[in-house]
Amino acid sequence: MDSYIETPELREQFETPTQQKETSTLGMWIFLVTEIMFFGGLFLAYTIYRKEFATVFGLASSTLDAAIGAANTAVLICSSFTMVLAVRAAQIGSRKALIVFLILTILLGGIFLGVKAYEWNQKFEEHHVPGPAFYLEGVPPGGQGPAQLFFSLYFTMTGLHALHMLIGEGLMLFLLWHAYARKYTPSYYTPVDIGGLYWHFVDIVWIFLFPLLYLIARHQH
Amino acid sequence: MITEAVQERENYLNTSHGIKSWLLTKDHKRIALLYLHTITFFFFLGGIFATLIRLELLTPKGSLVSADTYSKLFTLHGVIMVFFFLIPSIPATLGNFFLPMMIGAKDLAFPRINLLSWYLLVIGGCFAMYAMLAGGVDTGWTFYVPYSSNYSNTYVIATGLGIFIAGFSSILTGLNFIVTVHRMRAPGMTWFRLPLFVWSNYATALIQVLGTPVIAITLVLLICERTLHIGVFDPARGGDPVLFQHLFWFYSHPAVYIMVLPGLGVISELVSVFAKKPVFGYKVVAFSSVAIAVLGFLVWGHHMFVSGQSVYAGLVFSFLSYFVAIPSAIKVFNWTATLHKGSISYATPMLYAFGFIGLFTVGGLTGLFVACLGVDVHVHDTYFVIAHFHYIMVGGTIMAYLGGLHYWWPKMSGRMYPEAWAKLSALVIYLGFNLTFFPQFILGYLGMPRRYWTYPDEFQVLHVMSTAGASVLAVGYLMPLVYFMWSLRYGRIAGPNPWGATGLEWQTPSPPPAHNFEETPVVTTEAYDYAALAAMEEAKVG
Amino acid sequence: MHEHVDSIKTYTLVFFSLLALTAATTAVAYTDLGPFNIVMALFIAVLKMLLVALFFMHLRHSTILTKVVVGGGMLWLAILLVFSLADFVTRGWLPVPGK
Amino acid sequence: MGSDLPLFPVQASSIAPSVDHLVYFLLTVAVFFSVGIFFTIFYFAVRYRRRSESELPVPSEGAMTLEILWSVIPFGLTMIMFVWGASVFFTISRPPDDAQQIYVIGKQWMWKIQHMEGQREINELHIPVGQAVKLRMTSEDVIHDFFVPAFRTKADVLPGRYTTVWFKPTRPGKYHLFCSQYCGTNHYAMIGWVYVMAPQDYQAWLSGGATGSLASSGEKLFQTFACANCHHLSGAPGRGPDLPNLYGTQVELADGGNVKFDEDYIRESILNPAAKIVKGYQPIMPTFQGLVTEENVLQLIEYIKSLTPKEARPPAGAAAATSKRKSTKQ
Repeated sequence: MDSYIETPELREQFETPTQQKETSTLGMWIFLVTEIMFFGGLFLAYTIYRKEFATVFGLASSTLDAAIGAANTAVLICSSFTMVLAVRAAQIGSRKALIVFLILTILLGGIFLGVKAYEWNQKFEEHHVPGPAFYLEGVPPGGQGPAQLFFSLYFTMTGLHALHMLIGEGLMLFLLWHAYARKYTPSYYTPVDIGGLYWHFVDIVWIFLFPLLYLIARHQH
Repeated sequence: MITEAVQERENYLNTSHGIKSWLLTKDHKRIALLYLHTITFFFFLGGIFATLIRLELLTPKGSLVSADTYSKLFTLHGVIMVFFFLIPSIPATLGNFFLPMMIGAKDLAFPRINLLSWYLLVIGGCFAMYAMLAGGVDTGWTFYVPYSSNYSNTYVIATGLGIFIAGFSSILTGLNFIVTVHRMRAPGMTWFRLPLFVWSNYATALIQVLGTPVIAITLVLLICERTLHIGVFDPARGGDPVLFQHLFWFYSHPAVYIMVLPGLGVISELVSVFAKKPVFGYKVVAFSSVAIAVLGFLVWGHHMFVSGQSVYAGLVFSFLSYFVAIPSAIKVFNWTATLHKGSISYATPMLYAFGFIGLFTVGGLTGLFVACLGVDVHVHDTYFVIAHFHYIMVGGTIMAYLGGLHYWWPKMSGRMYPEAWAKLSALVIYLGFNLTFFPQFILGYLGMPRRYWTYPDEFQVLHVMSTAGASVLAVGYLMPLVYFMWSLRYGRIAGPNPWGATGLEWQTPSPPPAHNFEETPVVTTEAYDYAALAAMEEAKVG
Repeated sequence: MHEHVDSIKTYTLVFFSLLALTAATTAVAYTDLGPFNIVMALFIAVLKMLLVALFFMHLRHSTILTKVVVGGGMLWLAILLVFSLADFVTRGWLPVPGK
Repeated sequence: MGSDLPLFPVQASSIAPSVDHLVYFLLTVAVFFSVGIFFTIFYFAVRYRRRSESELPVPSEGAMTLEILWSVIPFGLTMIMFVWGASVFFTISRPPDDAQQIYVIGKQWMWKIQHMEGQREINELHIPVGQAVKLRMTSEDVIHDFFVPAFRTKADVLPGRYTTVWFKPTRPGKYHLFCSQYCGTNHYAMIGWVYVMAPQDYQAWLSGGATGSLASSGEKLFQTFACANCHHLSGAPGRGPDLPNLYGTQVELADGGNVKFDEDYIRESILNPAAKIVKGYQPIMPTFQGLVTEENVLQLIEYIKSLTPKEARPPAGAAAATSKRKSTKQ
């Protein structure tokens, strides 16, 4: 037990802080792999139906607002940027910068979710939500079925992404609270680090969703 | 006197008391026991369903329960046994208890997540139980669309949610194991000194982490389809029901290896200890576990040879399925070779190991039939398939689980089980199992389809044999329940190493102290080095 | 602890590259490249993913084990997609419905 | 009880013996290995039983040659199984050219069978011995599976798609027909009989009770739905493609691709017309989903097929070759 370094953050199953940090980071990366597979099921469904109903998917995709989509992508990239700066602030022990960047990240995430909510609301008003009332202008009557498939995938994919964003916002608030309570030091900021990993991963999912959902056939319609 | 001495020494069981000390414990050993209680409950629950199914099938015309009830019985039997017993069975109990000890760690890497996984299993189980009590679910454990999405009027959503939540339990256990094996090994515990049980649990964990998320998203889609009618699998809107089967089997085929791989690890331990020899071809056996885990992901389409999947995809999946046969065969050959010139004890765990090898061999060899395209077209969805996977899951996994439970019982409880009763029950289980399931191979080849409430008269003799076997099997399974409980109070005190085994878990008192080891062990020998163990014992005596 | 601290300059550079690539992917989508529209869209998305993963998620300073974990995840995603598509793409090769 | 104890199903189709031969081979391998392993374990367990607690066996060195040997030999055997199984599978999957077509519709919980000549049956299928038969099957609701153990073949019956199963009965008799994909509460009741009849009996059976062939019913529907308003059958240009002489050909699509004008494509075009638009036409056709039953679709398909004389249809194999190479002609 002599080698046991007593620091408040070291949990009893670990021998050293380095071991603890590496373990937590590895755990987070493995968790992200499970997230890849989770979204993977949706990407598979998307690939198969897009291949099968290429024309209708193109038409349906072009009814989304590409400008809003691109702008929202930029918002999310900004939030990733502030997140990485927050991690950096934690690394060098600047509590004030950490708090500022976490707040910025939360705000940017909020903007993204707000825009998403606005888009969803628009879809409801335009009857682009799969169901008996569904009708997509510009798609021939016989193509309404596959057009619904597109919007089913759109809502499921963006919905699950938004859910991950919400969880991310919760994580950020938690980090903010702990940062405010001076829990993080340059020798212990693992939660900020792995929170950042999660946030960036959610960003990456959107990086794929944006072209796959918004930009299928812009050159044609 | 001795009893008091054992009870006085501090161990993980008496270090703290009260229900709270159990429900909030972060000790992997206590969590393992929580799991043990939970899955024992689910095992007997699933067993009751199985008994009712077999009783119903005693006569060709349904007479015991209605057709509707029968459909719910086999669905719940499958759901409970697969998701709430077999998948957590060995990893969450024996793995949870012994994996950290075997690598010389104080605990798993994430003890709180470990506790969380138990709660998730219980919550998932509650959803499944709610579905059961509210009216049941009748889709079959496979939940094929569009029946499950648009036609069934039963509690599909509650059951789906239950499995979804239990899935997270499985993912988190797997994640915990992987990280633990990578980061928490004791000094000197190199990869090739790991006991084979650790290797097989590591391979299992890989599958849990990579496969389970896909069943999660599949169930999300199914639930969305039922509640919001999104139509992803709805043919009327261009959706493809076969896509559901791809997603389902991408997880559910590897899930078979989640169930059986830990069992293969247990058998490697048992064969070595009770032959007092290192496992023949240690590295080959270790790698074969990982090979099974990886190859297991490339073969799911062999569940879909007649589903409307393209014949060319069928070709690829059949071809790759045969690759899984090789690492499985290697294991059986290596265990057999381990026995050669060994010092073979007939203790109960070894009887289970013998039983396992025999039944797993039959299960594996009949797997060649169902992997064979031309034959599978005929036997697909018949009792042949039922018999085949029960040989793997019951004859394999449950045999290994019981063998492992007997083997490690002295370590977990500090006391021995009654040997004579245990031998008797092992024999009863073995005979009962074969009588139950062997006739089903013949039934299946004759053409008896799965999930039939009634059947043509000519199949009755075989069904009666199967039901008779099931009653023997039920008695066999009840016996350990009784004598294990009995042994907790009246069993002989075990001592730290009753079997003369080499693993680190045997070098600490039984039951182990809260932090497993008095001091972090340093490993200097290979796994299964019985000579070194003998030398060490001698040194202690001298 | 020997943590590698990247400079703000590096992060800023990556940030602006990501914004530029977002603009690029949008612009390219409006140009008719035939079958290469999807190729370009995915290529740019992968590029952006690599930037985020390597720099923002510090993958380039990570252990080999972490890289193997990430690679394994991508490989398994590929297995899911490729083997499922093996069915959907080859349907109809044999001129018998349902085979 | 009145039941005996059968151990092996009857062989009643041309495929059955080849499946059974394959099974004999697999059984031989399985018995050889399981008996071998049982015996070896039993022998070792007795021969090397523990005689004293203190004995310490010498660890055996791993033997790589042995490992390789017992990997390679089983692998070789499994490859024989794979190749043999695959060849049987292709025979099961590919109906011969002279196979007579019959339509099957599965629904909860019955089999509806329609012969080309117009006969309809429920839960019964009458076929002549010695004549290859291919079933074109679809489902009105959930997934079913058409399984005749005596013929050693089965195939899932899916909603929204056609699947095929074929067999050539070799023995007159009455055989079980099972649904072998779980389809709901009365799944067990979705059973019936296949009657394999001598040719003259079959002819006698055919001559009774038909209400007009499938194609003629389809023609009536074609008129009812006024399909000819757009699909002129005269060769004059219309808003929809001219249907005569199209069946079995490759059709060029508006989005640049190709599709074979077959039963599946006709079906899709009736129910989901915008999915694949023929080049040169607008996607203006409304969907007939909900207006036509699965039977109606079959009748329409048979009518549209009848517009292309048998001689004018490209042979199945040739069409496959072109479809694989995408568009070499046209």
